[in-house]
Amino acid sequence: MITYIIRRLLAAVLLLFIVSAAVFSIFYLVPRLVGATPETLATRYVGRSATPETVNLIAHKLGFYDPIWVQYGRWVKGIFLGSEYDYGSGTEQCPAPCFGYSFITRQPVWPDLLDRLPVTLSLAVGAATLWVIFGVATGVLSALRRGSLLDRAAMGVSLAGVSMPIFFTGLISLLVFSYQLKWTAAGGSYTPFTENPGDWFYSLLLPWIVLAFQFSAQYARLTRAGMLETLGEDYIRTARAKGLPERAVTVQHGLRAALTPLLTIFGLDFGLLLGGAVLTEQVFSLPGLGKYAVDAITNNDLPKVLGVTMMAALFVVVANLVVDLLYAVVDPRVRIN
Amino acid sequence: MVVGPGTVSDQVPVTPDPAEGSVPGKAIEGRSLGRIAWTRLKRDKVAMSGGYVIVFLILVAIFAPLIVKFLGDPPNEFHQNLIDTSTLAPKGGTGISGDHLFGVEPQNGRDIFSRVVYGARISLLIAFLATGLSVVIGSILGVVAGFFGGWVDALISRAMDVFLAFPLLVFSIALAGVIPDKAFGLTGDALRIALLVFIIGFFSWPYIGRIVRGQTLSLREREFVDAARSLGARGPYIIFKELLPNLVAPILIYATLLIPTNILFEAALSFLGVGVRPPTASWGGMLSDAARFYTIWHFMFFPGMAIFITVLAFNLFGDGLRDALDPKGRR
Amino acid sequence: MAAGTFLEVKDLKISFPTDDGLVKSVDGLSFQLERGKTLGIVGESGSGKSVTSLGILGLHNKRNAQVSGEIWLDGDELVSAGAETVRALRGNKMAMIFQDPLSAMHPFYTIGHQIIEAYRVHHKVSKKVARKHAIDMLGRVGIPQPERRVDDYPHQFSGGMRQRAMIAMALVNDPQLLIADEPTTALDVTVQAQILDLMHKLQEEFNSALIVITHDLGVVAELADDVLVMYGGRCIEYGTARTIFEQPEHPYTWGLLGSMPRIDRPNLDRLVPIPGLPPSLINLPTGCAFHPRCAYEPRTGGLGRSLSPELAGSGQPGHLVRCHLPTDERQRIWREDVKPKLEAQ
Amino acid sequence: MTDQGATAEQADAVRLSDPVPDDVILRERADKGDPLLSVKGLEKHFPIVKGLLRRQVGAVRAVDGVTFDVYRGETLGLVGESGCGKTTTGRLLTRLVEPTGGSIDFDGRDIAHLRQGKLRPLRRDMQMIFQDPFSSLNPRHTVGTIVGAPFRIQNVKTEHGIKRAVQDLLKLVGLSPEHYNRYPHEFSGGQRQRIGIARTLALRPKLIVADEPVSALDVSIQAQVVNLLDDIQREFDLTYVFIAHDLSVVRHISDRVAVMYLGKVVEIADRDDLYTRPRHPYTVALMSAVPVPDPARRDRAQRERVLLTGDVPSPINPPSGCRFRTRCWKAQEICATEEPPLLPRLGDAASHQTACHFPIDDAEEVAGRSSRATA
Amino acid sequence: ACGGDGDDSSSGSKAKPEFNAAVDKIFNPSDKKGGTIRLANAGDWDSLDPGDTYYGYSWDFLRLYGRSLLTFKPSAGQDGNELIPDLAENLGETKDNGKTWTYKLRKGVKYEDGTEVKAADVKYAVLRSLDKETFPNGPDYFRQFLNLPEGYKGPYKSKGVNTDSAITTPDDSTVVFHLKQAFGGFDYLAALTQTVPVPESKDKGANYKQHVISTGPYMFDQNNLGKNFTLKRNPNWDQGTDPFRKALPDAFEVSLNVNPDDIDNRLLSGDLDIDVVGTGVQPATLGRVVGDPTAKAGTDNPYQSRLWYTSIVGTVKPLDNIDCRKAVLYAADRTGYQTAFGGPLAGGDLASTIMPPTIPGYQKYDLYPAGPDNTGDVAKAKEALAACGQPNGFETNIAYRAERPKEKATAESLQQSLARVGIKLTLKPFPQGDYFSQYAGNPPYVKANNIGLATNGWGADWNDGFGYLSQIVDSRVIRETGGSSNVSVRDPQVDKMLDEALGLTDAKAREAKWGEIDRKVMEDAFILPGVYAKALLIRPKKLTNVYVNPAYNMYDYVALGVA
Ligand SMILES: Nc1ncnc2c1ncn2[C@@H]1O[C@H](COP(=O)(O)OP(=O)(O)OP(=O)(O)O)[C@@H](O)[C@H]1O
Ligand SMILES: Nc1ncnc2c1ncn2[C@@H]1O[C@H](COP(=O)(O)OP(=O)(O)OP(=O)(O)O)[C@@H](O)[C@H]1O
Ligand SMILES: [Mg+2]
Ligand SMILES: [Mg+2]
Ligand code: NI
Repeated sequence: MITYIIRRLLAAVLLLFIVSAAVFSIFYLVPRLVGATPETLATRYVGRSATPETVNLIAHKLGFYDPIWVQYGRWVKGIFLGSEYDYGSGTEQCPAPCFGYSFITRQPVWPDLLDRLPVTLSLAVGAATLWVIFGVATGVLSALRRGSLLDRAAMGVSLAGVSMPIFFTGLISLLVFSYQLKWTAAGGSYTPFTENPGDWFYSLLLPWIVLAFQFSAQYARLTRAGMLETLGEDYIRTARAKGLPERAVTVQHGLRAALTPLLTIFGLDFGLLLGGAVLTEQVFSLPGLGKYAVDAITNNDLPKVLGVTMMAALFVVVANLVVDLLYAVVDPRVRIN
Repeated sequence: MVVGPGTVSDQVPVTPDPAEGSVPGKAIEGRSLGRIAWTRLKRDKVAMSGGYVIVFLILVAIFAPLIVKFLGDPPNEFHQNLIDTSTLAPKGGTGISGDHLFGVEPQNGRDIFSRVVYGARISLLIAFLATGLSVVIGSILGVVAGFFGGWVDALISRAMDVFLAFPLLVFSIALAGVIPDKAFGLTGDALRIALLVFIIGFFSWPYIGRIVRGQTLSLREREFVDAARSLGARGPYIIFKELLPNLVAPILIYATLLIPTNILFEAALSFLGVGVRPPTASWGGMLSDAARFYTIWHFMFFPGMAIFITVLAFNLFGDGLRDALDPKGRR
Repeated sequence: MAAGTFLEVKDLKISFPTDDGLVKSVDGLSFQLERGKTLGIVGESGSGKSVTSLGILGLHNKRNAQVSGEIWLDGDELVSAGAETVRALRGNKMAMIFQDPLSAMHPFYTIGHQIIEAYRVHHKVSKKVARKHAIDMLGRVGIPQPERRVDDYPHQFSGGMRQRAMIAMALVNDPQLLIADEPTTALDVTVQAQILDLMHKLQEEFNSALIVITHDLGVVAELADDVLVMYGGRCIEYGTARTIFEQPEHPYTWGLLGSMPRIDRPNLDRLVPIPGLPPSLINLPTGCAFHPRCAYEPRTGGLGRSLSPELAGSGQPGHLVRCHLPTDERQRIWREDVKPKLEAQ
Repeated sequence: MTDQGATAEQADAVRLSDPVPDDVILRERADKGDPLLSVKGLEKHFPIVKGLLRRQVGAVRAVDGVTFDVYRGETLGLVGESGCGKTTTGRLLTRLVEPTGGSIDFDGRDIAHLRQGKLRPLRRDMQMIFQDPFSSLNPRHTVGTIVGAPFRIQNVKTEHGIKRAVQDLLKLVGLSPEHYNRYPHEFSGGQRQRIGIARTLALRPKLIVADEPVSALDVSIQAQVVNLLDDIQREFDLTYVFIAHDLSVVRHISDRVAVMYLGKVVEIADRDDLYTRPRHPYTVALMSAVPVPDPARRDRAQRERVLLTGDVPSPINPPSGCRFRTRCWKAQEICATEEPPLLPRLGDAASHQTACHFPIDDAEEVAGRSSRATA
Repeated sequence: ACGGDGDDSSSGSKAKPEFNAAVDKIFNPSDKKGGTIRLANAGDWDSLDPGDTYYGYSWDFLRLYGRSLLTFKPSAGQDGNELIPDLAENLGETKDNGKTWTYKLRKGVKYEDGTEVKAADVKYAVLRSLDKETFPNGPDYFRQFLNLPEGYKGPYKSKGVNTDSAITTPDDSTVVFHLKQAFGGFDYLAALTQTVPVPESKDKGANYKQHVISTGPYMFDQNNLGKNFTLKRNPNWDQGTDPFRKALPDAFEVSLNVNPDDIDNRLLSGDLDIDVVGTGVQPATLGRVVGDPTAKAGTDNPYQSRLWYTSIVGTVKPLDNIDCRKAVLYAADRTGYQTAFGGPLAGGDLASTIMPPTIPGYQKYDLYPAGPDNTGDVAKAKEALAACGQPNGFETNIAYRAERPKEKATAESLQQSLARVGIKLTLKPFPQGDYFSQYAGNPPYVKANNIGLATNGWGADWNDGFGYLSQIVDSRVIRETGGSSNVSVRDPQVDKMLDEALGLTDAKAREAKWGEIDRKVMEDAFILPGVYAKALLIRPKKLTNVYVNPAYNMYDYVALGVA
């Protein structure tokens, strides 16, 4: 088990390393391949009244004159050892997980990421709670009442749910619930939980529902399929043959087994979501990691982009790791091997 | 009943095959699994209606110029006379009329109907090509990984992990952003489409790859592969003649189910502003424009519904196809 | 209801509507069983053995199975009884052992949990008491160190132990009727011998009625008092084990015996198989379901093709045969034609 | 058990394990002609990798030193419990897997480590019938394609074209030539097995390795297929290695039978010899475990049965010495330390070889014995 | 946070809301103190550091916590463009026709920590703003005009370098600027936030923006960069030293990076007071505001001192031919242009000159009349095309900033209108961040990629011909490496005229000269004017003393009070 965990951890680190190298080279290499010079890169970050000399200085300061591996090495070093930043009248220490300084705001990226994380976390956790409850419940009911009106209605709605782009449902729901009916908060009015839990809840309600709607739909379908499959298993028949009440059969025996494969999918979904619910955050203007990423990209703010992509990849990797370990907890067959 | 030894006639089946059902005698031509699946699919009303919608959409995409000629205006043509310039909204709210079935866009008064129709071209083209690309990459790498196993498999599987760990959307936006205006001898829409196809296709292959790999792994253990091998068949023969025919069904299913995902993906990229370039109409792009005018409902409604119906149709059809082709449904 | 009869099945019909047509898996099956007795049901794959057993336990899904007829268990009619009534009897008064113990046990729960669960559905006792009972039961079915193994998961058991555990689970409530559906098919012969031995002992100990379903005539011969031969969802021959093996009267039963190579006899030059294939349960052949494969069909004078024979008494008391051939002719064919061939050197 | 008892049994063993004179062996060999297939010390160890560096920490000793000959025109039955290495042996013989050690002389050539390219032409002479009639035929191919595949793969020209050849083969195995264009799923298990047999016959092989070809079939169908195998053997002068766990079927079809236990052959003998005078305790137990379809013998059989307890040990860590000793009621110290060689025992035919320190005497009363654990 | 609204009698209900009620006049005047003003910014502040900010709104707002030497008069109507002394006692004094400028500081002005402001702090503030590596955002006029030592890089890198050749502080309350050349408009530079004093001991370089030491009536309370900040009263600010700041509210709350539609909604519902950027409502809001008379009465619609235009690049064939450029000017649909920018209210007025009407020197004329309905003069355009030798039109590309929907709409509109005469435009969106550096403002790129047209826009740094024109019509600001705002105007004659204008100390003469330059550039047909930008501002309902300050073209943030 321990070696298994270690191996998975090493693999995860390697994976992050590859992801970072790939992201890095795409951002640093592609523009250069297309003919950008350190100066033209720097002109993005010099303000509106820069002289060529300033451009030079900035390019230098941002390290654009160094070869790519030096730049990458510096970046990696910053993460592990921290780095120093010259703010003009002195230097500032950026402690260990230092993802560099924004090219534009000249602020360290890491605190920014930490700052955005709660937003995305709130969004993801809330939505996940909703979709797991609704999705699984719908899926189970549908499976148990297979072929009934309820089943068909639920599956119809679910299929519609997975077929609708989130930015469409988001826009429509904003229009209807927040603009027309004024039931929910308008976009962009996020309030941190620590500030006012009520407002926090109110501001996230619509994003939660919209995000959860889409995922519920997917989970309802998956749960239903999983339930139908497990309900056809021999051990379900055994449970019935033992005289277990139907509820115990479906919940303790059926659902338990049906949900296990869902765990993997949930892990991946949740991990991806933590890395930034880009579209949802964009539509509802939530200042989370996804919006941060989009803004960073729009502004060509490479350290931010790198930071946020690494964060996202980290979440996926960690989520997968957790899922694998959880799997071992849930499924004894995995545990033993 | 006893039949003398030495002859082989005591085994000749007398009764009609149960599998053949009630049509004895006939049926010299065997019914392939594909044919059976097709019959089953034809019986699935829902899936077939999805299929009809898909065919309809493809026709719409192909004949967009013709349709627009009769039912609309050129997709990029302005109708500012239909716009209230101080509010930018279409006069009368939506501008829906006989000339403009879905109304006109605010601000410039372009015909939403014809833009939705033209948008189908972009959506379908990109989705199909991207799906094709990922199917090709995914199938090849999946089969290779599954068949050869060992370090080849390890390498490809890790590559899939890397791709799956990528924050895909973020990454695509970023990639679409740094790609220049002219490359690979392409410019304009052609380049954008190629780029989107590449990004979408290149990043969604692991999904197919995983499935194909898994299927290959299980197929590889099937005895008919051993049988071929014991006849002296080489690797390529086994891959192409023995394995691939069995992979067609899962590949087809997941390709059909990947298309709607890719449509959504393309729409998302366009929505985030890295899709095809304006004024070329795309559904995601229209929604992104509509977001600025979110109080004007019809602007977001029609392209949104177009995406919804298209994706739904593909999902319905894909589900039906899976039910029809899934080996589990067979017995 | 005959005295001493514990289970009586009357004209049981079970069918499944499918896309291709109505599958008549069991078509008018009747038999009786007393406590302490063992009934063996044999037949080829697809002849409706499992469907029958599941039917008795009421395990068919109401939505896709049509069940009619009567099943009397110790005075209760089960087909018309409510689901809850039948459930209360399941696992308590009647229990079942399935063929593949690995897939028949929940992979996520320990063996102990699954046995305790079975016990506690029908006995309001604490978990602790139930656990003791489960350990006790595991010991009785011959699992070494039951206190330790009780917390193992099914996949940690070997095939034979799993089947033992399965039996323990079935017997935990002292059921008076035990149905074993191919209890040893998945096992090796040496393990099969252990399990058969165990079942034999346990039946003597519990004095329950036992139904053994199998397609292995050897297993039937080993365990059963009475034997029911099924073909195409119907009983075609019924009698004591001795009758069935020593004086079988149905051509199908002859065919089964002829198809079997035997370890206890020197080599036959050739086996005597039944030609053709088992019938489709959707379109049973008209007349006698067995007639397309029957070598003696011409001797029925066309009756075999047109008329379905009744299950009728034969020479021995309690021996029932579904065949158009007259009893004495059947007996003659067996004596003169078939039996010598089977025993020929 | 007293020391004396032990010596007495040892005395038995000494007698039984006396070597059979060489001339007897040679004479018997000559009777049978030279073997078509000769396997010596065949081994297959599947590595088990573990840990961070995926180092090999052990091996599944699926086949662990198997030696036997198969003579032209005969059927060698291979029986044993699940997991004892029958399938692996079969796959080694047809070189679907490469042996870890040992030699396989086929028709005068050692094919044990031949490369696939060199092996390809030899494959015509050596075919395999598989167990599972559902997975051994490619569901996407028509019967014609399946049965015609050997011709295409081996590039064999047929006189009247492949189609004719295939149809002839179909007729041969009792299928209608009209089935040419049908798909496997349209056939029942028995018919599929016939298709598989037709495929193996296409290239007129000398040796057919049949891995449990009838285990998945119903008795009535099983008999059809067994008869078919019998017939084609006669017609084409085939040599069979017939793998099965059903001792009755093996008894019916084989000329000689080898009994395997945990990757080793524990006893090999002519059929009747084996079934009437089994020497190895395992063989005895195995045979007595088979239920007999004769209710009259029921009570007697139950009394006579030798019940083994416990399960087959893991092939990863097989017991030292004699592998059967953990379940054997006759086991003594020597069994744990010394591996008994597979040899003809005095009083047996030279072809009857047993790997046991304490083979069972003709006179020995084994009935009612049970292994030590229950005793 | 906004607490008790207090007595309703003094609230804004007194003043009658009407359209443009706060343009040219003060709406709802009051002297009531207290309350909090809530502002929001759809984006991020470029910087809160006075030495590093270049947005009009930021300059407007900065006066709450910083006092530059001079400032614009907080006043509605035209005199809002007038400079008045703030930290200084008087306007700049020059004895040598504009080469040296002397400012005397007011006595008793203190930082938030109670220390007194010294002349050296002003000098230090200006000098540090020259370090472009640390402060890239701010304007660069001081480097351009001050007589700095060769290679001077600011006080961090050029430590100890004597800078007396540029700025001297003869005593603690006198600052003297020494210029390279005479510059009559130096007072405008003295009004830049770069002259807001920075105490050297508290300077933290790029991190100073985290806590700017206040000299104004308010100081930073909390500052979460990129998210929000609050200002509270500065106890060391003395009304006695500050004749014009009323400092009515107790606090300011500013949220950053807020969804623009949400800002509008909250402004309309009164949950928010001011959109600090002051560029007006979003298109989605437009219909709601304009269509509803009461809502419209709650808005103001001032000019922005900004022109949205399209550069016509003469280095790209066939636009090197003036007639082809004229064809573009004639063919363009001006109304379409206007609609693209949001129509007459949110977009602005149809433009025909380069300088907007708010810049002194503006003259109304139209060299290329676009027909009666202003949708372009197709006939004239065709004539021009014929003269250019391209009677069937030609193909070229139009660049715009991908993130700006209005520019996208403009490009689409031009594509439509120019197509009428056969000029085929292909749209080329480019990322805003690289727009000038790599694409539209990068001459080699423009030439290589046939970027014939580029959407563009320019607002004055201050309302003066120099502040407006110098960056967009002077061909000498064009850099081959890219980055200049001037994309198309290359006329040596114009350059000469600019130099002439600079030398003129007489304001009237100078203004006339700007007008001439404007006309000359139009004659060259290098610029297709689009709209004189206007903003539709939602007037804060609960605030007092609301008026549009013409210097910033938005509400005057120092004057506001809470009703
Ligand atoms: N749920 C069902 N729906 C449709 N057909 C069914 C269903 N269950 C069983 N059948 C059919 O009923 C017939 C009898 O099945 P059953 O399982 O009883 O056979 P069996 O005698 O137990 O065979 P085996 O020896 O293979 O276990 C088969 O043809 C089977 O296909
Ligand atoms: N590819 C493999 N890798 C690892 N172990 C294997 C592999 N193939 C077989 N084994 C192991 O080798 C042993 C012998 O397997 P084999 O399949 O030869 O047994 P068998 O006698 O054919 O059994 P059965 O009667 O179940 O078919 C088993 O323990 C099996 O788990
Ligand atoms: Mg069954
Ligand atoms: Mg095997
Ligand atoms: Ni472990």
